Amino acid sequence: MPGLKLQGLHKQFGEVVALRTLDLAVESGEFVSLLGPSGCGKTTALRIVAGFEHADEGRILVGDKDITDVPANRRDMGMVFQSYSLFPNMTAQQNVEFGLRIRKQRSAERARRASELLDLVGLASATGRYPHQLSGGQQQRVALARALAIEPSVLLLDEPLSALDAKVRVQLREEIRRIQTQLGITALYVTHDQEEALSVSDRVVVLSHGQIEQVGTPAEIYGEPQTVFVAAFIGTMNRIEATVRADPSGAVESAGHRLPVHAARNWTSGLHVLMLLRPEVIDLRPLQGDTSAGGEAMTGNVKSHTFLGPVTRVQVSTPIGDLMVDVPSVEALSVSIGARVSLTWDPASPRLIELPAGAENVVGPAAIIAEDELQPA
Amino acid sequence: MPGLKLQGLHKQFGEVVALRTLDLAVESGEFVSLLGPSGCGKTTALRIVAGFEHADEGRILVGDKDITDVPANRRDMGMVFQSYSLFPNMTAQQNVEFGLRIRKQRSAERARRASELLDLVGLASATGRYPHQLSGGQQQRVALARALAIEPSVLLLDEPLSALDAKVRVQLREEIRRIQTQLGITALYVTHDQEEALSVSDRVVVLSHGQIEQVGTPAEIYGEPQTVFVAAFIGTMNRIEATVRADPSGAVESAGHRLPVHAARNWTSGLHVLMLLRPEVIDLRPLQGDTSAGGEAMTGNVKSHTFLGPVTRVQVSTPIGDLMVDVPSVEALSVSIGARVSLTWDPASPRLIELPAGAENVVGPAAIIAEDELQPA
Amino acid sequence: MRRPRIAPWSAFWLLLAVLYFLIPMYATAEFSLQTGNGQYGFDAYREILNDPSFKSSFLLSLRLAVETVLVSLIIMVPTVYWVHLKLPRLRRVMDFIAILPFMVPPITLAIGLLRELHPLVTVRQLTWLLSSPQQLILPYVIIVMPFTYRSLDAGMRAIDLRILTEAAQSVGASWLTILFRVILPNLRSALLSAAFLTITVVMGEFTIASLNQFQTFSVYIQYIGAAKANPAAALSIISFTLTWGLMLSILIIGRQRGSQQQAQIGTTR
Amino acid sequence: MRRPRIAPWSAFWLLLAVLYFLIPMYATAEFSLQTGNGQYGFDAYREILNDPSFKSSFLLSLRLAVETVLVSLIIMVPTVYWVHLKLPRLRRVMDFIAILPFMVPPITLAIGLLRELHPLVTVRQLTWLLSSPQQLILPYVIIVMPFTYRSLDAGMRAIDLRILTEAAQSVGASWLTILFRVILPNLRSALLSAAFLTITVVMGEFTIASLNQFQTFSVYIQYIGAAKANPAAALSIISFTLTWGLMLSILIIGRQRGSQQQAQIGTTR
Repeated sequence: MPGLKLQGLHKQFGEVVALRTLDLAVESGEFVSLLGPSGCGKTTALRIVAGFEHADEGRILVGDKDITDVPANRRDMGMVFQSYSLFPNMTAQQNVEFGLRIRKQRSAERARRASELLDLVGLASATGRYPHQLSGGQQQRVALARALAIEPSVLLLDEPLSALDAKVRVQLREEIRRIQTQLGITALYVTHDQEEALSVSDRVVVLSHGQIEQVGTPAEIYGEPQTVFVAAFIGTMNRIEATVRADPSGAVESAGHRLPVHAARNWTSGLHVLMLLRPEVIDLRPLQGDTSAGGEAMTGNVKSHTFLGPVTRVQVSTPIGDLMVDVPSVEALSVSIGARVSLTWDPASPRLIELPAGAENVVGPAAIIAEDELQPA
Repeated sequence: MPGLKLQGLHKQFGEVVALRTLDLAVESGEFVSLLGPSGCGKTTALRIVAGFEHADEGRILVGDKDITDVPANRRDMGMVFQSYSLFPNMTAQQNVEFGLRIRKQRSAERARRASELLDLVGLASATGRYPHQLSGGQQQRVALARALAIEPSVLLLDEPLSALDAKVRVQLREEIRRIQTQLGITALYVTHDQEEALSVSDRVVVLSHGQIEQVGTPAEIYGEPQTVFVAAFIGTMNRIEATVRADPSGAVESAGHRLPVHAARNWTSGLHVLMLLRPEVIDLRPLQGDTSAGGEAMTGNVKSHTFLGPVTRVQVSTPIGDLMVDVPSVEALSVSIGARVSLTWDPASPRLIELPAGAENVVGPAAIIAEDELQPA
Repeated sequence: MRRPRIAPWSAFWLLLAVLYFLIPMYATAEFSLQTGNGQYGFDAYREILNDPSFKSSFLLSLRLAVETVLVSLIIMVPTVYWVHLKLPRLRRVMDFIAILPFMVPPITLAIGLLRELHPLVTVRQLTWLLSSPQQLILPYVIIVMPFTYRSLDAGMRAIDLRILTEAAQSVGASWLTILFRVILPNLRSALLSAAFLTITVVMGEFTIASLNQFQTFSVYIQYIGAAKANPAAALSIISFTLTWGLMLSILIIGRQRGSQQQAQIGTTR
Repeated sequence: MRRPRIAPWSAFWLLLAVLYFLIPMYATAEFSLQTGNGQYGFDAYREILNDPSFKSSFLLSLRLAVETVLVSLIIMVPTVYWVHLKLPRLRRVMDFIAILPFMVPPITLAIGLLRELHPLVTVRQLTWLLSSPQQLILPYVIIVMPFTYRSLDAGMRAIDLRILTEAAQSVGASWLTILFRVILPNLRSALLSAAFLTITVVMGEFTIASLNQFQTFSVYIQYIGAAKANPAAALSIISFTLTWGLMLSILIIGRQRGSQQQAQIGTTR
């Protein structure tokens, strides 16, 4: 299986820049996701790879072969679309066979291959059904089988799960990953759903405004966000504006409080930074009576609870701002609203990102509303 | 604020029974969610409450008032729809004022109220914009303001977030909850997304095939599922077929293994049951060398990892079947695929559900595919 | 390597279509200006514009057209709205009924024959109708039904009729309020296109009017066309110019709405 | 308390529409069977069916209709497909061009006049065309363009044209394969409706044919209508019956597809 290389892809629709010199190399057999909000250019990138759009500048290579100017129907890319894309006039089997028929394979050979693939996607029993007789999840399975039937060099998936119910979505994403691993096919997956991207990918590419924000394994993207955007977009993140303190053991200062952060050791004292802290790494303990917390803990009052199943998200108002803390749901029962609690964390957990001087509104809901407002652009 | 009562609602579309004698009482000021897969009848129930459909049988009461035969436009219910429902020919402000205009309020009064409500939903700056100039999230905010403007007795929400991006969805659901609490309005919320239902509701009603499976607080629904359906639908659940053992400390037997379960104390020995175990309550520990686990632990081999952000889901193949275990992502790095691990759990954690004699296929992927296949019905 | 937005060969189609209308137009215009002996002049136009039948027949057709628009919209708007809202299963039946009037020749003949069958019309009060040109409105409403129906149907498909109706109901609007304040404003371009098509069809309808011996504009054109060649060409140009204004206005209004809708569509990418 | 599926007053509209066609039909049929003196018989029918002009004019019109269908589909299908796929911005322009032919009276006159302007046609080879009835196909293709365009446009809107095309491309299909194996099979009912409308319009077209002095079916009907009252009524009934078969077939085929689509729509609830 060859790999896939995108070199300096640039694409503009009228005034709007959809992609800004995008470079990306997908290794042979690798599963890479393009992740970002609507309008970040992820779908445009995929469509350029598929040959449905033409980049204004840049090259696309499959293995060593430059396919930039090859028309879409000669690219040998399997594609699964966001909306249901089965041919309504053909049965599931005929849909899967369609690509083979174009390749002039013999009927028996085609039928064998189609049933093999429908088997692979768990739909051996649906060969004779028409698309309208299949559920959404089943249609996408058939679409996957159709894309795989032509033994594509690269598998492209454009939000294949976004039209499906949550439960089916989780199940199907696992199967897509299983099949991709089994066949060892190179895959490029587009999604706006970060959990989806993190759970199925070898590497995740976070895009914003047509540019790459960060490329890394799911654990890197989640654990070590490199930009303010990634920190805000991936998972839930407490973002605290702070200043690096001159402190050999590593610490920052926020709203007059000293916060121990190992990562601060390598930063210049006085630097304006954003301290990033995942809700699940904060330890929450109720304070008995009116004792104030000793040592390096933050104290605060519980503002609200949100039950999320395994964990309950507790919002605590502290001198350095509201902090989200994830507490196992069984323990959360003992923390009532208004209660005084202490918050501690391993000084090795927080990450720091340098803030440009004068940066504002990078923290808090305003930053998220800004994303929402980007949509109509 | 009055409460809402549904009494014996029954609705059939041709041959298909959408609702089967549904009874439900929503307390004044309560936030209740109807949760279930597509086709479970949740939207039909909401539309009957709104007056857009008529039940074949049954009554609807707001407070003490029977509104079963009141037309939709006299019911005083605010409704927020799944798809964008703003009037395209009116600005955000005119949309919000529309209901007040019908109530013949004076212009100044209307404008005051509209700006108050647009403020409440965080869109004070968008009053003069037309729907097509707003993002999806903003349109739903305006729709919420429009529904609230008429000071409805009950607020109905029909999957208001399903067309939005993940990030906006989380943010808006929290705001809906905040506004609902602030106004103390009775709310009925329809969704197919269990996380959404669990996180915003006072109580959740799980529906399947037009019937109530379980009603309870989010913690009850998540922690103590009463039926096989709820156990499969809400969150991720390990489901193990077992037989109750005669054991004073409580235990069941599966595939020849004794599994300690406190809940089994109250069950008749020999009963065929489904043991339910959440992935996050299982403790996973690598086994050093070839030592086998002592005492009451299960041993198995790691089959796969799925990175989910805060936790990594590890699939372990054991003698009693494949078990899902959620491990904090930092710890998961030390568990490689193929490694031998021991699994333990607090005997107080597992729940039991009695299985009807001869029940099959309630465990494993087959059960979930069946749900998927229900969709086109 | 920026590519042009419009592929060259689609511009070709556009050009072909325009040429296809412009060449006959040019030929007609050229012919209308001939005064014999290779000379050019406005004689033909003067002759037409001075003919009292021109003005009277044009005004009669225009009045019939406007009345037909009103009657057909009053009948069709609530019907199509109701079918869309409550009886989507009936849409196919409506599609069928809406093409019935295309079987015009036999049916119109039949309606023409109705005049011969006066005795069948037992309701005496109807006789005034049967002798006035207003009787044409009834067959005209039927003839334009396909256009009215299709315009309204397309317009209602483009907006989410059910959701808008229910949203208006939920805040307390009555049916009349919904129709006039929510539905009609969002059907503006569909209504305009229905009205416009109706006007052009009625202005051009010849068979029924001539069988019933009313001097409508098209009957007048036909008469001139058979009798006088150059004035007929001039008349072509005049009537073309008259309808053109209407055309442009609808296009401009339609485009305003169109750009709004495109902005909306743009957000889905 | 189960409610009936179809509201009574929508059945009223249906009834009204049917009555509106049935009463004239009945009156025409009744009249066609009169043989004078209050007697009834098939004399009128016999007279029509024995007239050789009936058969020749009907076959001429039918041939022209079928040829018009072929030419207009060959021109319009790729054009509309391309506009939908690649130039959605041009859709409004197409909508505009598609209503141009409704300005039929002046334009057709103009085309009729083209005959007077033979000298303008410098390409000698075209003269055979100008003297054969085939010359009617060109204006007919234009006249039916609105119907063809609207049918195809609606059909292509109903399927997700772009996704189907791209899905076919991604597995290696060429443009021809996509058109014939993916797009056309899913446009079956749109194609049928375009063909059907074209046939009925061409069968009924009178103005152009009569100005060019060809003896088409509608010209024959008009002639009979002016000359002989009872046979005209009989002819109405005959031509109505002839088109009816075609109508029903399209309705039945359309309904088959419709029920499939409804099944699909049903899943969205």
